[in-house]
Amino acid sequence: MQRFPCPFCGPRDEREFHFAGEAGKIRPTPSAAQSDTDWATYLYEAQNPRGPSREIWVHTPCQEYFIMTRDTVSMEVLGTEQLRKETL
Amino acid sequence: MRNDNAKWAAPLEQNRADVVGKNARLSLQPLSRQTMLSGPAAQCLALADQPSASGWPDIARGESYAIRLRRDRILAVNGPALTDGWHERSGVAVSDMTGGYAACTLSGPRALDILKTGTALELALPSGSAMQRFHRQEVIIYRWQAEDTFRIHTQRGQLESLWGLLAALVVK
Amino acid sequence: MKRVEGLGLIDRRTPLNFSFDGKPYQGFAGDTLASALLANGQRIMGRSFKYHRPRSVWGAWFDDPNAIFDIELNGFHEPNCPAATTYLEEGMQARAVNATPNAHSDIKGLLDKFNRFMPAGFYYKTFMWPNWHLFEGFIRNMAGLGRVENVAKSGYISEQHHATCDVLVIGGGAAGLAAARVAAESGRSVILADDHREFGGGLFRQGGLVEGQTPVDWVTEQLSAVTAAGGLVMPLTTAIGVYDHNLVGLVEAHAFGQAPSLHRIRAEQIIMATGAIDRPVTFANNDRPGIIAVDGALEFLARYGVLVGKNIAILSNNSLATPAAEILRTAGAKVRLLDASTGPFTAHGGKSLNAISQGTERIPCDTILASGGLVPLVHLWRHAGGKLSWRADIAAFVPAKGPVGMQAIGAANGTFDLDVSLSEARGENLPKSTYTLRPIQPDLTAKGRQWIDFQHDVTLKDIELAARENYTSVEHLKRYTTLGMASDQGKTSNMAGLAAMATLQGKSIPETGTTTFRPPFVPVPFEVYRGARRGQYFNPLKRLVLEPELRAAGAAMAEYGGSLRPAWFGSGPHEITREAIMARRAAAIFDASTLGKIEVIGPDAAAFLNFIYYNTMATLKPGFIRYGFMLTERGAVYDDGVVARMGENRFIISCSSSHVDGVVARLEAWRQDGNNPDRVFIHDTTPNWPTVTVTGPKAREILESLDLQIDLAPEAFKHMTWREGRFEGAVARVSRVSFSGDTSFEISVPVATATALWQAALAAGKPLGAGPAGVEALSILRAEKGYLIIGKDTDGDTMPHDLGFSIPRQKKTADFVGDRSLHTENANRADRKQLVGLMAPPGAAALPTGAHLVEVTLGKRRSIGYVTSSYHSPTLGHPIALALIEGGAARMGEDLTVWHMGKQSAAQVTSPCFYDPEGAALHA
Amino acid sequence: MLLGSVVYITYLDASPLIVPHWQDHMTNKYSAFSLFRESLRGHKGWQPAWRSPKPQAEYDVVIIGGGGQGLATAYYLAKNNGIKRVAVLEKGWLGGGNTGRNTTTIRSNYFHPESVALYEFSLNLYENLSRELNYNVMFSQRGLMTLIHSEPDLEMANRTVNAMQLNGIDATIISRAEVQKRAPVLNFRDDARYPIHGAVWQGRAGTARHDAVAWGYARAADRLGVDIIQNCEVTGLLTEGGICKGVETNQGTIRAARVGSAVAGNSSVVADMAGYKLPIQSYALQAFVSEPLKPIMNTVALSPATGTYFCQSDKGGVVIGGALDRVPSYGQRGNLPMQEDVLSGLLEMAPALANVKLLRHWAGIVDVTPDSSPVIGPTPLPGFFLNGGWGTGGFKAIPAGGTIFAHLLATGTHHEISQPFDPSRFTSGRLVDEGAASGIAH
Repeated sequence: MQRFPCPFCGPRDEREFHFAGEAGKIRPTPSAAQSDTDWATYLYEAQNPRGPSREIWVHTPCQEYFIMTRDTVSMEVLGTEQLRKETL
Repeated sequence: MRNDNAKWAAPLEQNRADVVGKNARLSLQPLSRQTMLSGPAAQCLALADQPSASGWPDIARGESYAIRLRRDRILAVNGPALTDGWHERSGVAVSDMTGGYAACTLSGPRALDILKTGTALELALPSGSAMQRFHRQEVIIYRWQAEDTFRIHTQRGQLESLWGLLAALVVK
Repeated sequence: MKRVEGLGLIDRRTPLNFSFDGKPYQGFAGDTLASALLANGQRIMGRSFKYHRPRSVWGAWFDDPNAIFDIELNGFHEPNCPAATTYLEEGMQARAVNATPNAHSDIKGLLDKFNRFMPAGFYYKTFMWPNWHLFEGFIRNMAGLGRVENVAKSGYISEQHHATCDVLVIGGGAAGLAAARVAAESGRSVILADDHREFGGGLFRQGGLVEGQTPVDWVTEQLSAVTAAGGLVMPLTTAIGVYDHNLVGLVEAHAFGQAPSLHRIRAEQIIMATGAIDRPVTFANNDRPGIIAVDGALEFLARYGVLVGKNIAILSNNSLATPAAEILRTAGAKVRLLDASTGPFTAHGGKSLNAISQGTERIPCDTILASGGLVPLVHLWRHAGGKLSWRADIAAFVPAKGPVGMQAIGAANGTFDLDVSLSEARGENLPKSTYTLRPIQPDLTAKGRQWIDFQHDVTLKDIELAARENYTSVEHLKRYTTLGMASDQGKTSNMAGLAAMATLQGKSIPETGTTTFRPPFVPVPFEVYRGARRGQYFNPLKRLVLEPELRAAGAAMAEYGGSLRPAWFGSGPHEITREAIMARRAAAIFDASTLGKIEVIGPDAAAFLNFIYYNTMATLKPGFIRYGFMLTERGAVYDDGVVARMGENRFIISCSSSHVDGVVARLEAWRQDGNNPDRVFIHDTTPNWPTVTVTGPKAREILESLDLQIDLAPEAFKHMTWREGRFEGAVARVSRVSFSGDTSFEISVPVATATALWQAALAAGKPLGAGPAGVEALSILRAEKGYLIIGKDTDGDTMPHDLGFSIPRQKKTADFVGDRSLHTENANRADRKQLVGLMAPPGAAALPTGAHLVEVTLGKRRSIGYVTSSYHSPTLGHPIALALIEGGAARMGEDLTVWHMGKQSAAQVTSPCFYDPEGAALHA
Repeated sequence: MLLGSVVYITYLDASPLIVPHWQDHMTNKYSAFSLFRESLRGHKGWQPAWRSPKPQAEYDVVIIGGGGQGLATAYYLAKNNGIKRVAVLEKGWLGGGNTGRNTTTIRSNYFHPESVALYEFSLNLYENLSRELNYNVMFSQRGLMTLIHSEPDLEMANRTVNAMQLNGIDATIISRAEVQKRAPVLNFRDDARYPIHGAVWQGRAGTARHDAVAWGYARAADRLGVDIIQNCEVTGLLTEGGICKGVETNQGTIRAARVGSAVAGNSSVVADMAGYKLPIQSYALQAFVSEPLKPIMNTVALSPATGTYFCQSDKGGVVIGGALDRVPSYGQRGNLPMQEDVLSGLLEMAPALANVKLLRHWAGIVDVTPDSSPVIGPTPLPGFFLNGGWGTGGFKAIPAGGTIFAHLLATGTHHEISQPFDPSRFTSGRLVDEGAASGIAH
């Protein structure tokens, strides 16, 4: 059981978190103008790095989406960032 | 086609008796109003007329209080009556949840140990929100009035399974 | 073998009766089954896996691979219990596994005569003709250890706990006790766990005093100090694994028949003080009963007062042999010391030993104690990803670069002297170690079989064969010979096997490698991983507020999409037809509470929903309701539902019952990732608003008697609009939407009012011939109308234009989720599966749901689609069906062949709407 | 009786119907007779199963990854396509990736015709594989049942079984009584959380000895001249003029006319060397085995509701698998949450196993594509070809995957079976998504 840091709740057990995708992947707009290839790249291609990986996660109990950088081999958590721009 | 009336026992009465075990007691906790407020934290508190909101392991006090559910959401318990919908001036969204959550109270010296069978919560590990998972079930857990009195809210449809789990642990 | 007065931790005032292989014996409280049998002179305790060789215990604790019992006590049967770690209880009936009729005289022992035909991996070279499955049953019956009784174990429930601590000390020997005390007295929270009933680890067997005290007194003092400083002491508790982020699984044993508890401990620091075990010596006939580990024999003596032999030869390569000999002599044995590094040795005897020989010298003995040096138990270190390094001076792997927050001390760290170990545990300067060892390696030329893995019958010859055939990597060796894969997971065989392969290849042991250790450290019951997640609590169902009312009205409750809902009301499934007819002729009253009520609130709500939905939601006016699809980014339909606009900044999504959590999650993801989260909020208020739906020609009449304070006239309250009324003083939201095709009203009220509403609706409906109806009847009604259920009438590739909803795809200009995917090559295929209706010929039975439609080309049948919903329509008096069919929309009127489990029938493609296609009933 | 059986087995297996695939007078050929003969002379005559050659400077084809897929590809390249200058480069020990870590289920009960064509081809090859390779891979056609727990399950079972039958697969629906006859250890209580109504049954499905599949292919490929080079880690691709011309390894540069990647669990890493991205996310998949027990389960059972499946190995261990860990991972170890999910699922399926002991658990890294089907085909780097994305299903596809990848590497064009699995399907949107059709994808 890993322990991940929710930026709002603090450290919580892995089971409370969901992997929501790699970070930095922006939905291309306007979507209608995208080529088949660009759209497929957005939908399907993944960095899937071996080692440090920047990912979007959600802490399901408090529904906070955030960015977490982890090492996909050692499972070490290297840092978190808030997804939203400003803090309330 | 199956009839599962026997497999899933009928829900207990709303005025069900407390479950009492060694050093622990479980009771249903009626609440006259629960209100969900989402928006900037300070604005939510102002609208709910609350000085602060409790996370974990804060102790909520009094009959009317607020619980932090998310960065931008509180649950006002027995707070003022508010209109559902968007409150333009505060920038807060409001929904009545009086019936949406059911609550029970678990108290006694063994209460925390009972909770720790199903969650990794620790008094020494504070959390911004009171949202937890107990045996995989989404719940709100906070302390109320006393060190060893815990109020646990869950979506109403999950009360029976929460109650069943807790009751079995209390009488153990 | 005998008990020695005055020795051991057993309680001699409490004798316990038990049986082994049907014979009665007596032991004492505190005995293990193994020690009690030895004390009774019973040495043979089991048979090996492959050749059924007679075996006794090698070790006194978890390092014994030989003595494995099926045990029965008070009607509880447990397979595969190690005799050396099972504490004796009154009345236990134990049987050696895999022995017929018993361990002492096992008829399969004859197999040993044919061992030359069964070398390592022999099965890879034969049993190929005609095929393996023919031989498999025979092999399977020969293999396997214990027997499982096919009965559920009621009451066998593992308690689960979570805890954190500053320091978790694993192992309660001298080092662990000392470290725990230091940590606890420095104010840190400490948990100290040991798998024995008594703390002390190897202290008892070492004999002599510890810092001037008897071991028992010293241990007691340390434990008191730890407890006094607030530490938690857990006996009978094994650390089974170290998982990511310093989580340790501790399994706490209880009485026989009671499930062990699982403690998930998150520790800031883990101190591994797990000790070391003796490595066996590889020599001819070294598997004979009576050849025991030196430390095992000392444990039997110190903990249980059992002297394992009278005339003992110690075959050791290290400095611990001499003190061991002293202890055994003091206990009354005759002891002869032999240097294991000189070799080659041969053991003589069958079921009982009579000698050991070296060259021509034959030394009579009844017991051989062997040690090839101590092997630190580094399993947990490896679980955590720690590295190992080879220490040639002690010929062992020891913990090297460590995982963060983990430390090894004492024998587990290769520190075998008590004083050094204590200093290490306390962080003091280390005195000089006195432990010495002469390296040993197996003699490849020796005659006779030399055993490496005792349980799996792997011999030196097997390893030679593996090397000859180039299975030389450690993992290949292990897998090819099954070395180290027995129930002790190689604790005894691993080092001997590595040494053998190293010798064969002329390499050093570290060059040869080491295998990965995998959790659990010792085998633990599956139950340990289950705990509360069982029966009804394995995915519990959501329950309805109205469930008591529904049951009172005769509901048969059943599972639908994660909720317990009424299937029908009355005496059986035949009521479904009655309910459907009632709904069409008068009215039906449903509990529709599980339909989603997801509020989307805020100034950006309209734009947000316009982006989320396939259909245009921005133009929806307050008071109105719109049907829409939510797509995945791949363009597939994820949910359908209706959206009601409550006001300028507030919408309520009524999605499918089983999709509420999923829809909320999707909305929240898009809200926070890509939108301004201060301008739109998602509130799932589904459980706050129970819903009663009244549908049918008499629906309006029923609502009128509920006094909802709403103008219900058809022109005032149209289909796809909603109104807010009151019911018994509370808010009542009434939506005019329909899933049946008739005039319908969904009335949502607060929880406290729901029961009264339900009762009032039933009371108002009764004189009109209306009554309650369940999910099954509603399913028929909606199919008659051609209304689809996502996931049933669609699959993971269905797009909205396959369902006849093409306009947004063609016309909607604003971006929405899944938009671009509706224009790929796949989305434009002419042969996409489209939803249509099917009619069977007059008089035919309803088509089976899941039947396929086929076309035949060149004599080969090809599926072109399948039936997704099928019922006998009570309204129409004939069967109806919905189906997804390739190019279905263009096939109207076409006759198709239906195929189901080899049988063919006919059907004709129709519109999916069988009932009221003009919508007169819907809008009435 | 015992001894009689041994002799009987020996007699059967010595049957002259076995035709050797190569002419050799050494004890290269495995048979009951050669085993018997070697037994009389101390097993001294057995030849190495494969050589340990030093890499040559250049090959026609270099395959990265010495697992089942890579070794089978090399074997079929030599046997079917006549290309014998082939090297398989394995960074560790051959068969040490997912081939040696999976739960060994082999089945072809798929929904889409494209999947059926692939997996049924594979199953057919498995049925003759021991004799083809002259190595007993212990393919045991003990059947596989996917449990039906409810009426909606039954409707979905109808849909899938009809599709399978139309595609020529031996799938049927069996009754609850039939399930109980075949697997009495399952939970037949009426109040079970997931009661058993019946099952989808494929009788030809089964299990095989995973290591033996790797070793059998390795030995057979080696006999055909393939160089299998262990402890040889590829560190980069050699490109000249934008074309792949070989690989850089810790044992030096190895040139090749074509390079194929068959590195389950590392596909994205190797693709990264070639400078492009894959539609793949890597996860740990755990497996579990109990202590050996006398036979209690003679088939494979899968419960879509609990997410767990299990069978019993020939040695007697209950072998259990379930869903992927939820955290993307390259760490070949499992984690507690999924252990709890899978094992609690097992005990819902078979409550009698509650006090059976877990012996060990482990994990492999699986490369999962968006539609859970493999990606096979040329890549943006000319000369470099991909066989990956098998997710949890690579083992059962080894013979077919090897055949079609060999065809691709030999000809540069798709085998008709692999065409639908070309990576271009993600652009066209023509995914081959079995997700809805099979409970847990293997």
